[in-house]
Amino acid sequence: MSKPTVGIFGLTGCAGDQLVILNCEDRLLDLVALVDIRDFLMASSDNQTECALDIALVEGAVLTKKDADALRAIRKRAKLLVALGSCAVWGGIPAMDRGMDRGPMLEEVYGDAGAGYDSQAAQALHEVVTVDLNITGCPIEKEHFISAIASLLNGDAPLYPKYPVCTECRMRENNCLLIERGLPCCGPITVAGCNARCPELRVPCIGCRGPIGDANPASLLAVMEEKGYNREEIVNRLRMFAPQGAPQ
Amino acid sequence: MSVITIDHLARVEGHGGITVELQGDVVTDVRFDIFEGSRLLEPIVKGKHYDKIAPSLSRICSICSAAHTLTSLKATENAFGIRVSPQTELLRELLMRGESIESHALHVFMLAAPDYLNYPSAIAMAADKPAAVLLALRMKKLGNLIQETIGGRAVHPVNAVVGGFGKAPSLDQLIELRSGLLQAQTDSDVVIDFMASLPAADFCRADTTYAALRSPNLDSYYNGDEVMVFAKGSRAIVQADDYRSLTNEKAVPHSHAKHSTFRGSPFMVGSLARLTVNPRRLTGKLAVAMKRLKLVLPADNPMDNNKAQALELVNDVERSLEIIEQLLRDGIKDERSMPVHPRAGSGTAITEAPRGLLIHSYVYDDRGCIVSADVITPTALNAASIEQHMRRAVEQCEDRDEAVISRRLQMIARAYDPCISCSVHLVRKR
Amino acid sequence: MKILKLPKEKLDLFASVVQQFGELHAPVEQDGKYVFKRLTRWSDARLEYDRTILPPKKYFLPPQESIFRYRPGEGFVPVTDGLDQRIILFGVHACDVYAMNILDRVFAGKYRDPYYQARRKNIAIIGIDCLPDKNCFCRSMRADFVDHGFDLFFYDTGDYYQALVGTALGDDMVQATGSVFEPMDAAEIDDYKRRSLNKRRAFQLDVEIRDLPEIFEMEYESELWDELGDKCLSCGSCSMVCPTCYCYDVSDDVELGSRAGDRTRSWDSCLFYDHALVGSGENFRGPRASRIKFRFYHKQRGFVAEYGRPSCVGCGRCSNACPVGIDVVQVIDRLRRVEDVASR
Amino acid sequence: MLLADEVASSHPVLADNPYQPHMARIVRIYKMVDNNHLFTLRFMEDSLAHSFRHTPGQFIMLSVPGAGEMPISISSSPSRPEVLELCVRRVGRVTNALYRLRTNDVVGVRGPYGNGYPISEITGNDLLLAAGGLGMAPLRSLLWYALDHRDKFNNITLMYGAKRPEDMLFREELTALVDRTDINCLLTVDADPGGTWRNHVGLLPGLFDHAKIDPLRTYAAVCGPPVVYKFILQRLLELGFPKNHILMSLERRMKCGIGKCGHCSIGYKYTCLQGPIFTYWDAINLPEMI
Ligand SMILES: Cc1cc2nc3c(=O)[nH]c(=O)nc-3n(C[C@H](O)[C@H](O)[C@H](O)COP(=O)(O)OP(=O)(O)OC[C@H]3O[C@@H](n4cnc5c(N)ncnc54)[C@H](O)[C@@H]3O)c2cc1C
Ligand code: SF4
Ligand code: SF4
Ligand code: SF4
Repeated sequence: MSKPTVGIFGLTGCAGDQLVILNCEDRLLDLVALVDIRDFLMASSDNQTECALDIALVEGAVLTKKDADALRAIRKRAKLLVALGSCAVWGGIPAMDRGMDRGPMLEEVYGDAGAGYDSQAAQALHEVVTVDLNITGCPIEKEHFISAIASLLNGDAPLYPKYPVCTECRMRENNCLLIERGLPCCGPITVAGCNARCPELRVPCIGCRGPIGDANPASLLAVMEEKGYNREEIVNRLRMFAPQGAPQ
Repeated sequence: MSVITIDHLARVEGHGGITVELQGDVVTDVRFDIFEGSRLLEPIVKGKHYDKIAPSLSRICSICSAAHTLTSLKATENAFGIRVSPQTELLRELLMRGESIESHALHVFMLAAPDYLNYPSAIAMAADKPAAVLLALRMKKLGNLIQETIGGRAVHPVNAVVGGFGKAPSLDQLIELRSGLLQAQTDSDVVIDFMASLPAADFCRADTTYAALRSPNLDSYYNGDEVMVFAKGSRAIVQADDYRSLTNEKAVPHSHAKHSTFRGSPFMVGSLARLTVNPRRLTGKLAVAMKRLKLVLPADNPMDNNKAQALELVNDVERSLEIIEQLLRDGIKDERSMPVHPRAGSGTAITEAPRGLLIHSYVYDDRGCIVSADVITPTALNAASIEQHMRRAVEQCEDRDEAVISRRLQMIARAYDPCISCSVHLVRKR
Repeated sequence: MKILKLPKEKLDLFASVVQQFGELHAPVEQDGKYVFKRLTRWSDARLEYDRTILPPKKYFLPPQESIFRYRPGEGFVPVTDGLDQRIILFGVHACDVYAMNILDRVFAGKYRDPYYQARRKNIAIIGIDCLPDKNCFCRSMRADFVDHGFDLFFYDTGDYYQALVGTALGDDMVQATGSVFEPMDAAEIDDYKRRSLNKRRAFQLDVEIRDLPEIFEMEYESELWDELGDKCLSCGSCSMVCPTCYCYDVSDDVELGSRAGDRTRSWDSCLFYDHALVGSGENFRGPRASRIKFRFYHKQRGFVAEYGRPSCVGCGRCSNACPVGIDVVQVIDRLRRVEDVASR
Repeated sequence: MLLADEVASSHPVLADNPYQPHMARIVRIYKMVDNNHLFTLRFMEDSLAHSFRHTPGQFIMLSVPGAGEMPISISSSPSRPEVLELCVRRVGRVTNALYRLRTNDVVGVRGPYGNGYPISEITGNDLLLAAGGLGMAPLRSLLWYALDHRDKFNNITLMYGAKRPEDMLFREELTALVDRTDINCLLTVDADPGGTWRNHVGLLPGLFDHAKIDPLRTYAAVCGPPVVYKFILQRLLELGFPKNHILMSLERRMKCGIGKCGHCSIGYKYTCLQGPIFTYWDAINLPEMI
């Protein structure tokens, strides 16, 4: 059987998810032996930019027309399109204030030149093309990437937890920051998979993996308000990585 | 008129290209184009609470995410007048070193080296030179282990917070790091061997101005607030609060980034600049290594930045070991981060990210929300210098062969280890 | 049952001797809360703790455990790592012992769970009596006292511990310590009774559980469930920290480039959206209200039909661990209140 | 080759591991209906192939290596042992993985689990089998059991409805029963756009008009999607069926099949232990049952 062809792409983002791929130090050589990486601009200067791909892994959000065009072109080439990272899955940090008027913001950063820039509000990949699989996280977890490839090679969709960070946090037997210290932890509505990384370190979760499908942000918001946080501050916090992470 | 274009620069972080215009033999224009989308993170963080600033601005760039995080924290702490504990200072420095090890190992071996040896990628190189790639992966992994242990994650650290750390590493974790670093010490020679074995890259000679953080102690990536600008025959000091004199406003229409010069001349930041400004550590083992690499400071060849990174890789391992020894000597404490009392005011911090000077400067209101944020990244500072060096390279290329020029330009761009996502964040208009 | 006494100053001696029977684990402090942990030194043990974040169930049914390893050509190889490790859990409260006795029944029966049973065999339990705090209602749940399920059980009676010897292993531990355990006399029996009475009086919570199953049936449509549904975050915390919640999920993964992989089971919760979701897309407990109702229903009513008593032991952990303050005792009280029924 | 499950059976701790899947070979894959294939399995251990017995209505836990484990009803009758027939609909991760397997590939099987139909109670009575869609899968075991032990039962009636003729499971086999006199086999489709169907057309409950049923001496085994339950139950109750003569087969999420994992509990019963066959009386006493 021939090896599946793979392309790894970055739209607008911090390249963190591609870096996570390169950070799979122990598995990297196994990985490149199992798949045929045809297009990976961040790691190679010899890329086939037109060929059909079995798997396209796309990081970053859509922030320019150029991004959108590139994404559509990737979609056309790919049998299976995988969104890598919270930017690609949810919009991520750049989508935090998606409702805001970009004109003045561009001018503030770039001056008069800003007006001419190709720039639009951050969108997740699924808002532009059909996405077959989401691997969330900011950045994604190494293990999730490896298990995704392992499952995809067998033809299966990988399994990721659907429950919130709290569940993992409790499994790790952490002291609850929200209850014991009144800190604004987003664990109850954020999808698990990071093994409660932040609360384990006594740092409240800021929701970098995006919301669980079944989130109840209204109730969390009410609790945080009771603890004395102001509403705007909490809403900001709940939607840091995903525009749909907080009630309006 | 002829034009040489490189549409999409490979093996760098982010999206950029190169355009050279020639009128006969005369180079009329050299452009390092950046077309990475603007995420407008500085305006986005406006009005946001101080505890969200570092995690948001860390996302400017993954490879320098620890540097962005720590610089951001330092700026906020400066604004609020917080002094962190000595243990925190040490741990932060260690985190920066971890990031530097990861970043340099990735860049030197996997992004830059393939150019010298004519491979399209490290993956292709691995087939013939597995040892070099395995060495790179080992070093990278060590750098990541340091970041995971201290920062809680290899990319976008979570453990570093305003006032300190969520949780200090345990004794066992430090001991594990030490044993990894001791192992890496034995790899140091191999790093230098490999670097020394690469064919010379000598196609761009230029007098270069360098800028780096002047370190109060031996050399530090994290401490200090003075920048030294070093040119042949002149030295200038810029204080942190006066950082804008490094970043004069220059709108560049072809790019989402803007260019910086100091007193009218472009300058280079990064490993080479750091060694030039802080040569005190280049003794013993490092001096020997430097000789083997035939590196003379101040250098007039931007490609020497790759050599400087290799030297820093060796130095980072040494320095990390020193830090761990000191932490073990002092006894690692499970301390909490400093209490935070927001107040209105401004704070600026300068550090050395793997690629060079990184500046974060904030103004806060009395609730601890950002009024304005300003981030100056190394690649943005380097942009003018990159163009200048590319111009020299074209001028110094005798046969004007397009393929040769194109290859050299790419090598120069990569030698700067540009981080294009970073560069999109530039000074605000004044 | 043998009942002996151990002078308090001999406890250290006992603790050091008992380590020959296995690795010693006990509650230790973690930022003001307690967790069962392997002791590096005996002085870390905190025997006067309120409750641990996770109950001892984590030792018998770990949060995540690999149960098989699949190898093509070989089939499913059971994973036995750690199953025969000998551990001594020192300082388990009565309610937690009771909870283990309940789990014993779930993991026994026609299909014995061999992983659980192996650990149950190899992990010794030394119980310790405690005084209730404001969240304890184990007495209401009849779990403030246990007569089996431990190897030894200590009652703190001031100057000495009364020790109930529950098993042959417990007796071996006593013997191994030499003659420091002494027989009890009549006065000391009175000490015990006094302490027992004091404990009874110390309870601040009281829940009536008789006819609770019937009340649950009658209040099946109470609007209380919708109220709770609006509040609940489905974070699963209550299930994780509950000493008798045993729901688990099973998943298979594969190794890179192979069909080999692990079959892992991990804790699950009936509060998760997909707990009762089936392949056809039907979800039998879709709305959050019906999931939270199920949790109470199953504990306080379903279990009674199955095993003759509620599975709740009144340890108070779930009320403590709920970020939005849903509290079992209040829920039961609400259901029992007369005006509630009238107002509907 | 020594299989892990044989080795494991001698392990002191895990000798009696109820979670141990036994490896079985796929001997035949029959593409009955799109995404509803019939898989025939045989245990690799001969002794197990000979000794495995189940009651109609019981299920097994089927492992597709690397993908997962799931409950599947046994569609074959215990009166025809040595192989297991499973009718599996492709819906998700594990079923998809199963569909990628070919004959001679191996899967894992453990069981049988569940209560099965109360055969001794039904014996001597009439039997009505009513199924819609995939509901035929568990009923088929009972159907062939009854036909193979014809003397144990009085009148046997089968009512089965599918959307279109091509959606009907076991179509050849069942249409062949239509002409038999020892069973009243009533088959219907909601619609027959192709015009090839020679049996009834119309909704499933309409078949009651063609059956002679004595509610007091009949046991009705019903299986299908929720709509089927709704309408059939209504008819049966109208006819005056005693509530404990109506037998339903339920689907729930299951991770263990043996009453541990908690997923399949309904109120205070475990579908995998006290079910999956429940009477209508159970149903009205258990919340959220249907
Ligand atoms: C006693 C019993 C007998 C059965 N007999 C048969 C039989 O004979 N034949 C048969 O084909 N089936 C039978 N089933 C059903 C069968 O077990 C399921 O169809 C099977 O488990 C589906 O597994 P899967 O991994 O392929 O699907 P899954 O991947 O689990 O999911 C299938 C679909 O369910 C939904 N879903 C599942 N999990 C989630 C989730 N976590 N979040 C969101 N959506 C989700 C989705 O819509 C998904 O497409 C029986 C079930 C029981 C309980
Ligand atoms: S998801 Fe996070 S790691 Fe990935 S690109 Fe976006 S900011 Fe970077
Ligand atoms: S600390 Fe955060 S993640 Fe952990 S249990 Fe509390 S709310 Fe949930
Ligand atoms: S705890 Fe929250 S913020 Fe931290 S890594 Fe996990 S999801 Fe991200």
